[in-house]
Amino acid sequence: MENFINDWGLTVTTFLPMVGVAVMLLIPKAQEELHKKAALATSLLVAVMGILILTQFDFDATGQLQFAVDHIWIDVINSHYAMGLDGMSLPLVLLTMLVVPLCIIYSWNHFPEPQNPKAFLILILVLETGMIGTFMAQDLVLFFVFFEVVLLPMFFMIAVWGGDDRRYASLKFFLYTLFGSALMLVSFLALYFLSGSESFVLSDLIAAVSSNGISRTAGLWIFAGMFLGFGIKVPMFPFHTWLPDAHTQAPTVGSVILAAVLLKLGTYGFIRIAIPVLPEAAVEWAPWIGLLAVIGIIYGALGCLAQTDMKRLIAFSSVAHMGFVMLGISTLTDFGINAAIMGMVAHGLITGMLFFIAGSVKERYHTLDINRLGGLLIQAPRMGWIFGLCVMASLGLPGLAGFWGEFPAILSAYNPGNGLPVTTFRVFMVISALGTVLAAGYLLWLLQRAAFGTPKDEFAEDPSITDVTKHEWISWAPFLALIVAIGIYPNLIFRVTDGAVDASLNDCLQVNASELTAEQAEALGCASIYNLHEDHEDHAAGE
Amino acid sequence: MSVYAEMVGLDPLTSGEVVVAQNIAFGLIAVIMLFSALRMVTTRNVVHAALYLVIVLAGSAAIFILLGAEFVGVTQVLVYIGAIVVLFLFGIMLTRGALGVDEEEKGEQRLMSCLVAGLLAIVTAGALINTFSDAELTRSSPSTTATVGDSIFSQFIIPFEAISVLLLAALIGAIVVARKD
Amino acid sequence: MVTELFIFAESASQSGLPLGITSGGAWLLRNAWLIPLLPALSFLGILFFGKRMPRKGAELGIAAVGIAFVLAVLTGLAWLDHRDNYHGEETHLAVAAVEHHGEISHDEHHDDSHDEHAASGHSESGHHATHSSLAVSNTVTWFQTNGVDISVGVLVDGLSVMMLFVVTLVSLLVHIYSTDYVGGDRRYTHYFAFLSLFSASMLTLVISENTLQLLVAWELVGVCSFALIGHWWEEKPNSDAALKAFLTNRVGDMGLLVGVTILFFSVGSVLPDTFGSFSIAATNAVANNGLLSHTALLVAATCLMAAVMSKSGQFFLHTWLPDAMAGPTPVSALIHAATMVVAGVFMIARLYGVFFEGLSIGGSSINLMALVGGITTLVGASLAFVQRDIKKVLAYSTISQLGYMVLALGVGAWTAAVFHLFTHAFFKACLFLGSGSVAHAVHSFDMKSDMGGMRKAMPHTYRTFIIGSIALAGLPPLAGFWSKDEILAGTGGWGLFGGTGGNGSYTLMLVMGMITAALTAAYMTRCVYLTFFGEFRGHGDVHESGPRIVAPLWILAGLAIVAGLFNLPKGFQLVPDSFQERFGHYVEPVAGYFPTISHATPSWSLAIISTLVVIGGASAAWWYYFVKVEAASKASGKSLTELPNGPTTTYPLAKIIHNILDKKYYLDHLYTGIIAGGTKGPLARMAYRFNQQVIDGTVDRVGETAVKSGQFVYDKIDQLVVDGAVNTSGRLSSEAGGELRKIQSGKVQSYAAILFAAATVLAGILIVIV
Amino acid sequence: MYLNQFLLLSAALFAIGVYGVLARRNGVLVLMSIELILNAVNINLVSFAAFQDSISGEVFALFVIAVAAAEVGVGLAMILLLYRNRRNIDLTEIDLMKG
Repeated sequence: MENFINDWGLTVTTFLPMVGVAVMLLIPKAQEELHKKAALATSLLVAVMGILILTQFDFDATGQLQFAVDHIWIDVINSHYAMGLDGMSLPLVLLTMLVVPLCIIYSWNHFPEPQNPKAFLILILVLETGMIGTFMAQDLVLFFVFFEVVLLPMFFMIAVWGGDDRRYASLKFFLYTLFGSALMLVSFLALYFLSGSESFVLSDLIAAVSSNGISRTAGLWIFAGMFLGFGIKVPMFPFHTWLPDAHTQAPTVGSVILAAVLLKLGTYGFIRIAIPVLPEAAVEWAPWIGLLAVIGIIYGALGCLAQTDMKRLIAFSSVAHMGFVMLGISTLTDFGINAAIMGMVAHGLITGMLFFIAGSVKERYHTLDINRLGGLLIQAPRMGWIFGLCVMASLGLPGLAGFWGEFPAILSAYNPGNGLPVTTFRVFMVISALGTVLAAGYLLWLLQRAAFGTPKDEFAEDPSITDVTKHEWISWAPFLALIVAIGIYPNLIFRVTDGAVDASLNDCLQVNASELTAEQAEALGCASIYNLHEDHEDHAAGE
Repeated sequence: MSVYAEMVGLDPLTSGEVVVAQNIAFGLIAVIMLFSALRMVTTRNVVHAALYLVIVLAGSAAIFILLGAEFVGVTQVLVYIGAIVVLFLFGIMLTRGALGVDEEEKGEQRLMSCLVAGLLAIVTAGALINTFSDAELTRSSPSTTATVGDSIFSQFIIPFEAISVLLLAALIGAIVVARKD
Repeated sequence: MVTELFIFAESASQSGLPLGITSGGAWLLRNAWLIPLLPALSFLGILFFGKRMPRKGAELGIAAVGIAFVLAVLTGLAWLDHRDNYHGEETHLAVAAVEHHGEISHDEHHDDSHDEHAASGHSESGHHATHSSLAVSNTVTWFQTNGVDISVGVLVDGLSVMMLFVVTLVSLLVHIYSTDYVGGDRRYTHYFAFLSLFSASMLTLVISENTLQLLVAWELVGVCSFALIGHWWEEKPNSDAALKAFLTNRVGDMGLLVGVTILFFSVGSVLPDTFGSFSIAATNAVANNGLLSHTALLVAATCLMAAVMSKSGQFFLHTWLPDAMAGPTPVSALIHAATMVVAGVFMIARLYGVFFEGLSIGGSSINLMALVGGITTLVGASLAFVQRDIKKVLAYSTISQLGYMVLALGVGAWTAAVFHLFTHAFFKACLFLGSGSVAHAVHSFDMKSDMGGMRKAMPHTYRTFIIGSIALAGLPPLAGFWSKDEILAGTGGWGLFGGTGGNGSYTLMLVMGMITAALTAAYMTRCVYLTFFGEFRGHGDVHESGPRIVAPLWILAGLAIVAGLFNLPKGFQLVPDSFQERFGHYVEPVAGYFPTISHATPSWSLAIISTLVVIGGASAAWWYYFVKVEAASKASGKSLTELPNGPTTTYPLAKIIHNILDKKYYLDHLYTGIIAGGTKGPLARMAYRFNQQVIDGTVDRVGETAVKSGQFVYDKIDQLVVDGAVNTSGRLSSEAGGELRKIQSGKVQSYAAILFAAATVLAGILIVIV
Repeated sequence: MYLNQFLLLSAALFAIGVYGVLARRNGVLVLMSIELILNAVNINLVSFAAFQDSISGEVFALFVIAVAAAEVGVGLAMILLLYRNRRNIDLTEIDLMKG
């Protein structure tokens, strides 16, 4: 068993959903129950695989790739089938494995129009393969393939099962992401050719870049390409406009998967690929990433304040929250990136949960217009309290998961990584702290309008408005439990990620900026970062 | 121009004259090919276009021989000029009158196509000039039909089989599609 | 370019910074975390099983808080013993001086065993000289990131033990009181669940070992406050008030986030092998020893002050507190009078090293904290005059008293401030619960229209309310007198008969304190008159409340009488030495994490003068209400609210001049027209208007502006510019060939053209990059 | 001889072929242009074969010729079908894929 998991675990986990898809293709469309069971069984099997992997995972070596497989895949371009799992990807993989079966359970009895569970569930399973594969891939070509695999099912999910304006939204989503990934691919190729790497495997590329070097200009351009590719997915201001439309139009389950996992592909790309491979370009770009992140935080919050649609509001809040994640990443510190991963998991759980609730509210009230809602706590008290809990978690209340993504990110911005302008980041810190106030503002406002007060007349006597149903309980309970558990004991995540983040960060970024001397910088091979730091010295000296 | 070189008993690599001769030949063939190709895509008469195509194809057969790939050159003549162009002519005959002799090209479409093709040419040319600006052809000897045959039936046997199946499938497909019923 | 002291803990027994804490001590002290754990468990219990319990979960909450109270008392006793008799090993902090941009010089200095300890910033000492006043600290790792252990644990010293006692006691009494007061409420169970959660959070806050834990608990009490203020969320004003409270607090929390962050990294910069530390003891010790730059401390202290201003209702972030009275009265007593609102004061007291150094409390004659406290205390007291709502009177009074505490901390009178916190908790809780008792009987909080003459119908409430009022006003020998007097002495501004010493001469603060003392006495007199004297103006039959309400009132009233005796001033000749300054002895730390402050000496002259001031204020109000208004009311045969010359009438200048000529008693005018009327009329009104319109208005305006700018950003920028740019680019590209649809013309050739063009462009980009 | 002269010739033919594919409305002509493109590819393949002194390029050229033949067969069949059905082989009129 142990050997099996070691050698085949990741491959089986990744492609198990495809096996499920194959089985479902053979089942006639009319047998809906069977389809649901097959899809659920598949996703649960994947989750079981995840648990088996978890039991075999060596938590003392989170910094190393475990269960790694590395076979030659496409010989001509030196691309490998390289998969591996470390502390950075483990939380996100597990999150994916959790979200998918719960989504299937949630949609059990209410598939969005035009029904057709077979196609819908097949898309979800294909999505799962893509998402898990992206988090596990260690080869850039493989990563790109999985990254793109995710795109199509989501496009169809929005375009077929979406709301009234689904064509526009799905096309926007598709074009935006495709544009980004095209640039990303070009960057990958350029990186491969310019670094003279032996293969597309990540570790080879990192080694090649650090030993052969790469010209500053080329590094900047390549990073810019990746930045666009990942940044659109995140989404960072100003590439975020696809998000509110996609979220608003997508079916509930689509929104949940989009928020919980898909957005993380972008941030994951930053910490897995862009920063480790090109640390020096990252240092030069980081202030700009930080700036966009902070703008995103404030801008997302302001956008939220202007919304009247609940789902759109939650979508805008994603922009703000992912801003915190990106702020953490842009500090290029172990601390900040840990915070970012925590933020990703927390945002996945919390915003996913909020979209679930929005979906359930829509199902009961047939509207998400905040002005028409009200008194949810009276008509569906349990749902109201769950909503309240999620709102609190989302605004970063300590003791719930959201706080551990926000606060450490703010904290890390006080002392950004080596070579970054300290004063600038401290300004970012203060502004992002302001963002927490605004977050409380729009979220509580939403809570007040939707949950407090008394129900509006049009819904007061509506018998279809019921409290949380059994399927909803089953699919929500794990989310809620995790939100609380991570909030109380954040080490659940930090313990896993810390080693991996430490290992992935270039040594140059690890040393305290103010303590690096020219000789040390030379010895570590990071003279350029040191020089950058020298430029910023004036700022730092003022502190 | 290995056939020529062998005929006159010269070593193609050492003889400066041969190289000069080859270059002159290449220049002539290239000019003719480019002119014919341009005419082919611009002429209004479809039959003329097909004939221009014949010239281009023949030119490229000559280029192949110039490059020492005799078998490919011969195959080119046999298959393209012998079979494909005839097929085209039949096609033209059968569909004649659909657009008449002429077709009115839309200026807008032509402009766009020009832009794309021009851009493509510039990018490709730029890349080529950048990359292979001083690569010389140093073929030691022309390839023989025997080596080509060996290679096809040993190293490339599977692609060969695949091509065979493809041809069969295309044959049947063409019949199915074009059948009258 | 700061080169700090070079202190290396090569062998920890020899050097390092003494922190004043120990990991030893009595079991109860080391395990004080059990106290917050109990209400936390009861929160879960009530949440999941409360509705199925016979008493709807109230019994679980009371049991948990009751046991917690017993534990707190036992812990307190253990501390008394520990404080005098414990001689254990003191923890030392290894500090490395880091030269800015210098080499990481400590690398070669330590051996492996030290590294292990240094990772957490501490190193256990060997046999260092024992100290007799060591706080007990016990921590476990919470999480680690970047090799830094973030711990969670307890820091038990006199301050936290005192807070444990106060919180558990008031919480227990409020629990009992609530079973009657909110009995039959539709969210009875939720109410008790949140009371439990609040107790747990507040208790966690007071034993916090580090600033992060403090921050977590700080926000949690905030959210409990939010939930309890909005307890009756069906009515919009209630949920509005809850929102306002939460948001105002969030503004302050921003300061807390930033302040904690600054301290974390500042402390980290002087510790070897780690880049940050949240530890409160370490932060204070490092600050006390001058290892941190003054700028960093000043900025951190200022940021933290913002948090204090919001949480503890200091001017100008205080406006949420009166609104918060929308919650149930017991909640107001527990959260918005006795415990949560003093969290800010507690935090200052906890991180006093930072504030003392950062704001230069020891040296200057005026500083931010003292000024904020002073203004708040005046603003609160003056506003309390014009309220009709009895709870709002008490709310403004709370603001004023909190200002008193902050003022005291600002002038360096640490013990006095903490002692005032202690006494205030009892008498203010007593007053709030008393007002709740009255309101429970008349179903209203409006003093003018629904109360009056309640002393006959509600004798117990009346007596306890009077006791609480006297204690609040600060008349000897009740609790408020002693603590207030200490604060006034602590300002050091008293120059007669040798003065009082202290940390500087804060004369301005003394004056502010004096004025507030007079005002406090006056508005409480008004409040007592309107509530308990005169004719009953409400409706229905009024009865005394039940035993579950009266018993807590008497307990608190009893404490309001005797609490002051815990800290009789030094040199108070009427009692033996061993009874003097007991509170200060046990509560004030004498340890590495506490700054060296100079103590004021009590002054008989000051005490007498301040008492006279209080009596003056009280009698002025007494004269106006009990004599003037009463007579006028009797003469006209009308009730108080209908009097033409009622307390709500303003007194413009012309009218006053006319009155001086017309009326015979100059004193009359002095009291009514100028002192009472002037304060109560234009001045208070102006202050209130300022409060309501300028400050509150600003808050509203800011909110409105935020929404408007949000609207603007969304409509104009997001939808038009950013989104528009995207849409326009699509439109532009299509306009070359017609419309956007034309790209999807279905024509193979256009598709092919796009394909080729795209491939070419991408190839071109690739070529250019490579 | 330089490698580039062949490659450039091939590139030019390729571009001309692309122009033909994009600009011409006659289906047969489009097919012929595609042949041009394939031919350019062949020249490329054979040139590299000569450059690297390997046989693979030539073999591939042969394969391409075979595929081209198949493609023309099917393509012409489709055009005939179109012609029969619509009496017209103007590709610009065929927009069944219009979105």
